[in-house]
Amino acid sequence: MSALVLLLGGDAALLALSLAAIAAARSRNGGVFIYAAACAIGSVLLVGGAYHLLGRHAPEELALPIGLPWIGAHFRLDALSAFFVIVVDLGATAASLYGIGYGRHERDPARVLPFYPAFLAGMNLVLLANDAYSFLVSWEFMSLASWALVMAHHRDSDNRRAGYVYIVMASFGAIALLLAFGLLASPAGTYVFPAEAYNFGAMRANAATPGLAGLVLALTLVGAGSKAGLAPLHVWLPLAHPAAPSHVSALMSGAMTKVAVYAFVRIAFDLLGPPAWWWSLVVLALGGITAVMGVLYALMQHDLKRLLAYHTVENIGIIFIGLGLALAFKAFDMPSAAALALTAGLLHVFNHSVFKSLLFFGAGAALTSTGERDMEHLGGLIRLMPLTAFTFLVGSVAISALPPFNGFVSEWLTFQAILLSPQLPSWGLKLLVPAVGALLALSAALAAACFVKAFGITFLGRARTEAAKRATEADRFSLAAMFAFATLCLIAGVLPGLFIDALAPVVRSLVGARMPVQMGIDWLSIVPIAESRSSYNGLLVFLFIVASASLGAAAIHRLASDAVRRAPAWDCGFPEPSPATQYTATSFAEPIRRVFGGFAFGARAEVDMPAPGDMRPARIKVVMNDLVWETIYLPVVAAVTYLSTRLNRLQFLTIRQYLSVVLAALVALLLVLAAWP
Amino acid sequence: MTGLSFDVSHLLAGALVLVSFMLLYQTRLYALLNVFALQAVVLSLSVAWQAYVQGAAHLYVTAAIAFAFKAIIIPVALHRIIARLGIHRDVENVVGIGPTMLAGLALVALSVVVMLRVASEADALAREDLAFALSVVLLGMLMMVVRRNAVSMVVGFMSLENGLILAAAGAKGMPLVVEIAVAFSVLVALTVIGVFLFRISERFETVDARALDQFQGDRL
Amino acid sequence: MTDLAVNLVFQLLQMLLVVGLAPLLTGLVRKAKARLLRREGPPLLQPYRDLARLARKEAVVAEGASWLFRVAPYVVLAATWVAAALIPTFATGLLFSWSADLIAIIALLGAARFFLALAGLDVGTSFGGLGASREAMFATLAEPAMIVIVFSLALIAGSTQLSTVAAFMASSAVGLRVTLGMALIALIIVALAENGRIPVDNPATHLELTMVHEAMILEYSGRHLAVIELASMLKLLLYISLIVCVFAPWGLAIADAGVGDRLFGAVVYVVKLGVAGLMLATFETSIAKMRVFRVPDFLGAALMLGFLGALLLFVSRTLK
Amino acid sequence: MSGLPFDGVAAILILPAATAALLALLPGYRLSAAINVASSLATFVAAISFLFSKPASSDYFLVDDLNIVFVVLNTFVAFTSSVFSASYIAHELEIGRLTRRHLRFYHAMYQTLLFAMNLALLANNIGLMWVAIEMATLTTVAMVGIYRTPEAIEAAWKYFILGSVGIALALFGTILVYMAARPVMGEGIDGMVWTKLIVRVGEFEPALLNLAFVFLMLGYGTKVGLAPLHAWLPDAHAEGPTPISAVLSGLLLNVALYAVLRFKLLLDANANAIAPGPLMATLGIVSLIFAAFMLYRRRDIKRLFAFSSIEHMGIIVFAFGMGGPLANFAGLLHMTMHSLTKSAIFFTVGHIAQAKGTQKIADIRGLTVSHPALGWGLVVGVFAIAGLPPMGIFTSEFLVVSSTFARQPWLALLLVFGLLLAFGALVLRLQGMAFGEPSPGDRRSTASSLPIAAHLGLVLAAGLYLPPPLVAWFQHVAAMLR
Repeated sequence: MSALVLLLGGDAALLALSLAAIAAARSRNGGVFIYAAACAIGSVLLVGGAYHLLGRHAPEELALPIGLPWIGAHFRLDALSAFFVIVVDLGATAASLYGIGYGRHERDPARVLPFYPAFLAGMNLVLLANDAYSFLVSWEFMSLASWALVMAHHRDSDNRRAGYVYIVMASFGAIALLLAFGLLASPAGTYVFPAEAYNFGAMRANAATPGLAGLVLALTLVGAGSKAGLAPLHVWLPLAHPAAPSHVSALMSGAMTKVAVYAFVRIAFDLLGPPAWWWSLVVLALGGITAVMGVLYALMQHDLKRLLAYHTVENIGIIFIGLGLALAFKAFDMPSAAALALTAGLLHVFNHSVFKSLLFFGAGAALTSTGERDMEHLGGLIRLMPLTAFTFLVGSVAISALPPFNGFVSEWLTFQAILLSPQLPSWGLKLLVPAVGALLALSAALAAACFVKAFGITFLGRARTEAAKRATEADRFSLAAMFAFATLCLIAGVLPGLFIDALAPVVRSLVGARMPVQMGIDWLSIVPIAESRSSYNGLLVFLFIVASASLGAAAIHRLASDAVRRAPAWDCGFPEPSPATQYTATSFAEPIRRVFGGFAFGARAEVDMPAPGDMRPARIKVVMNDLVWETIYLPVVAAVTYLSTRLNRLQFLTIRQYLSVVLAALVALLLVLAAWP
Repeated sequence: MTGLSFDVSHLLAGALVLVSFMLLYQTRLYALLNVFALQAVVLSLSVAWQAYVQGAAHLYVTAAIAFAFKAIIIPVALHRIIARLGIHRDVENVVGIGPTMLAGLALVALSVVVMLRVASEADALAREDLAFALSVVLLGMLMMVVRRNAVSMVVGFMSLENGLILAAAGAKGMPLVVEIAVAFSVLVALTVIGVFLFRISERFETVDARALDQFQGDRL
Repeated sequence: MTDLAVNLVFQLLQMLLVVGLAPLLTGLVRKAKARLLRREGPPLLQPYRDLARLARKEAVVAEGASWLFRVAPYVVLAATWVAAALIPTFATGLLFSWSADLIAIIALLGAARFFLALAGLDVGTSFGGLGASREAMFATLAEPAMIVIVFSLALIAGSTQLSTVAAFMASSAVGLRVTLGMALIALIIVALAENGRIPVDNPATHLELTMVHEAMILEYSGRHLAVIELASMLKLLLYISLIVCVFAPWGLAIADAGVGDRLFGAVVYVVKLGVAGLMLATFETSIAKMRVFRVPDFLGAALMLGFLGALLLFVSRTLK
Repeated sequence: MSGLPFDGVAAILILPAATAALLALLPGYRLSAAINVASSLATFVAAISFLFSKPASSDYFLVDDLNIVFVVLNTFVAFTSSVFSASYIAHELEIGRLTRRHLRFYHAMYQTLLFAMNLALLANNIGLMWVAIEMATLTTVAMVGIYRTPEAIEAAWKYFILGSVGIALALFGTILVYMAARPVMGEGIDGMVWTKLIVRVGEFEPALLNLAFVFLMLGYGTKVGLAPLHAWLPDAHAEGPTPISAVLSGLLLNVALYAVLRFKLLLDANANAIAPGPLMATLGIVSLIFAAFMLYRRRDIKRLFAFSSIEHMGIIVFAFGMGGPLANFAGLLHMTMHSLTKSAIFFTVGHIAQAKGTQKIADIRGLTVSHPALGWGLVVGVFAIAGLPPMGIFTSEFLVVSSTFARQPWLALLLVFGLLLAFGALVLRLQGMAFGEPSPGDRRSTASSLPIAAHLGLVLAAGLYLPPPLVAWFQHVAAMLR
């Protein structure tokens, strides 16, 4: 039974499950059944994807009679879609497992359960679609399902606003993709093309003219980029992801943004044929700006889930830097370098979906047990939720790209790819690549600072509010999902060779070459290009650290003393220091805001210091405005409102004035006729 | 088509356009009705002449219907309606008389130019007839646009339909069905308008279209 | 099998050498600074006695602190020790040097800083937060500067593997380059910032307004403080041996040279350490500490220098 | 009218006329509502019979592939509207907005309207078609004014004046077509019979044909509700009883569009007349973008969906204006889907107005909480009309946009801009109504939701799977439309 049929069967089962969920939502533990079923189907899909990718099977195609009338719906499973099926369904399985425990806290499950399996099915179908129509139908179906999930808590007006911004941006992106497919479908010049042209196979065959190809890439960047969260189009992401229930936010950040990356890779690398060199300029610039802007905004947040959502934007920037480099090398046909860059990008796709979902699970656990999302109301959770704290710590270290975890491996590969760039002949790239390298390094450092803040303020220190004191440990299922992903982060960090070799068929199908085989190298280290150039051995570094730490601890405990005494912490001698004196999220980020805030979001701090002798308390007000929102989106909204108000007057004319409009139209047309040559 | 018959139909059609201009000129409501009755008379004469020229009996019937309804019944009915509503005060023009006349002239010129484009081998009378019919239609619409009062707007609509009848009559061999339909619509239009007028006046005590406007449902 | 054992011995030798020399280096620097200020100054071996004394004392832990507070020192020491062990001191190409390159070393230091900041926050007093947030701000500028310096070094030497870079620098092929000069100055600035030396942070004082590194470890005492002190001494030694091995590689025993060369290399290394320590002492006494918010410009200069160096190289790619 | 074959055509015409006469006399409300539904069902069955045995066309009646699409769609939606109106009117009767006397008039007018529309669709004689559309206009004017509220009077008066002017222009156009045909076809009835005209139109006088098409486009365009001529549509929809809004939006606009298409075919056949495509495309785009902007400021729920009808009529006219197999197919599909979805939405809106007792959007909140069935029905309906997959309208928009983008990219960008604008406005209003805290005033709505489910089910099915025979039939008609 071919893997593709298995996957399609799984998706159909998910859709059936979502229908069943409408009924199940009423029964008390209907949620547990739905999430368990989703977890089971997810794991089946995961196995299907892995079987195809690791077994290095040839691509399979299948056509169903449904969909666009003449050509029906085409589905295809090749290495690229198999890899993304693994990424998406790994996240789906874990999120469903997490959902079993987390789902009980849901206030009205009737609004979440029916749409959750539909959302999973939508994502999987996008990966398998092989013609423009079914691609866009599943793409919009995915957006629709996730919109419904974002609107689950619709009584809060912020969520409604987030849902609205999300669905409008999603349909804007979908229309851009529709236009891109329109161009791809029509071979240069001929106007009336048969419907068969919408099939991806046909699109691959008729290579678009260079001019059109550039336009298609731009449209794809807008379409897929808006869903992934590329710089100017990312504004909906930090609004929508936190509004959804936590396991859905994990899926939206972990899996849905990857589906958008899949869309970009499928069109840019597969359907568009040989890239022009200047494409990579655009993609690299966008990737770099997105990376730094994402993490700078993340640093300034004090809502934990918004911080994680903004941080997704940063990681998407890193992925697009990898993809941009791959495009550059492919344009100057340097296949081995392109293979390295693409592997780095795709590995980061996998890594990000793992540790971002882990962090969202942790945040969800903290949110449900305390009812607080604002970090400034939390603190000291490590004592009440030790296991969640430990997994969140693992996630934070991994996402800050610190050895021995997986975040460092993909970042290291991206740096190695950047170091290959001097061989690129074009001047533009010569200047841009070091700049992007510096931006990448800056965003990595900022990420580390951001997650010191996130973990430190939320889990360490003392509880700042009564809610934080009432925290209780997460339930068994959530912890199982979190520990599974934590160990996955460690394995991917320690044995990267396994994952790089697994990506080889995907990379060869897209850039025609692959990285040298990693598993053969002794001591399990990875050598991207050549032995002399650079190598990294995750396992050895990990063992080295563990050995020296335990060696040191044992030596000191045995030779010196191991006595411990508890005493109140020193706070300049004040008795009973109140938790409020601790650093908060805003104060932690204040030095960085002072350094970077000026240009990033025009941050201004207004200090209102009372005159000496005046007993009024001093006030400091930090004014930060989201430049992207103000320079791009508000003018558009203002223009639409202005025009709609002006045009609205036409609705309240008298009958006489309407008749004059009809007369004017008639006279105009008659004039046209009179003047017709 | 002897020269004389062409000249007479040409004369009558021209007269109809002239009367339309007179309609535009009127400010009093009663005067407006009288001129409208005149227009109906000229129309029926023109249709009757067409009937005589084409030797088509049914056109006589149309002429008679036009004369009976539009010349007599409708003006008298509107007279009584205006009397009952007590709105015989003058007709406020939205646009002054001068500009209205200029607009009328421009519309007639436009319809003539448009008709000139029609290749001449079609018989001259049809082309002339259509040009005049088109101008009467456009003048009718102009009248509806410049008048504020609901009754004068209806009269404008009626003169527009007169243009249609002129065109229909000019089209030789057009089956009678159309004529009756036109008449039928005139009749129904009248009843509906009457009913409206009563109901309108019942509701707002004035027939001025402006009074209607502020009742639009979706006001800001 | 035998050469594997020999390599293992040399690798362990390097690890022990590094740990042994670190307190001596700090003692030398303190002694030199005192002499320059016309003071007697503590004896050279005082740091060893301090560490031993602290290790024996009872560790007082804050009430609010969690398990992380007690685990962090050992993780910080391990990360710094591993990073230090990977940098060639007396010979290049040792057994474990292939397991991580320059970028990995920077990341290890990042990990150490990450856990130290968390430990600072864990205590729940404002000092810990103060130190952690300032350290985070410095790191956001220092780390990119280090990465950009690594870019320029890697472009010149054609590899990010430290042993290859050192071997290339020792060979005559390197020639004099303006990029190397910029990279050196940038690396020195970053070293000063990372180790909390004078212009950026004063290691000797606990004054709230100025301290950064000290604020994070304020709550530590007893053996935890000993471990953390050893780690910061190791870090100083790491940076100096990095600068020395890249910019002054003479006398370094190139890969699998005989025991004699390695011995000679060790002697030369110790001399170089002494000279570097003295230069650091003279530099520290000759300059006053900057205000905290002048440091970003100072580190920004390092970032710009490194970036300019890399840019020049990218542009004048006439090497190969 | 000699040679009237007693078959489908007769059934379609005589049934509604007879029922209208019967209902005008019947006092009882419940009985007349049942008869209304029964007769609409019978008419629909007769229309279905066309699919199997296509009756021969005569001088006065024509049945070809094009108008079968319209007839079947019209009779089906008329049938479902009658089912909806049965329950809706019952409720209106209770709350006293309509008296028994009105209902006799209402049912009679309903059936007369069906008769007029079927006559217009089947008429072969362009004069007969004009009369039928005029009759349809007058009946709907009467029904819009049925509530006797000041707004209803104003809406009906405006509808009457603008409708009549439009119809007058259309008549003038018809006369011009006859005048152009006379030198070639000779005098008499032949000059008015469409099937004969289409054969000889090549030799007609091009200038006259152009002038005729201008008048016809403006005349029937007013009835289709295209932008500059649309003023009557929003008020007529909002103030009339909801079944009439559904019929107006779902059916009457299509009938006028059918008339425009008939004359477009005539123009296309004459080589040296101007191509009608660009004029239709321009009017389409103007109404799409104008209606999209107007959606943002609407305060009344029925006016909101009335403007959405203008927007969709713009898209359909644009599709037919562009021409080409894909665009024509998309236009036909879009028209069918729009009728089904828009009437379903108006049914839902009718229930909502009754449930919440108001048509003000601001006063309707939290529907998915207070009336889940209605709330989610509205959500699905609005997403269908906004063109989101998996509903049918997305398929047609997909075909129109991608086929236009390849030919005139700038035109496609305008089209896409309009679609996005309309989408933004519709979802903004939907979220206000369907979500959030439920607003007070929760009267139970008793009306049947069967028609809504039927329509939305069909639209969803069409989005996923179009049966091949239907596709072949539409494709054949698309080829005909050139």
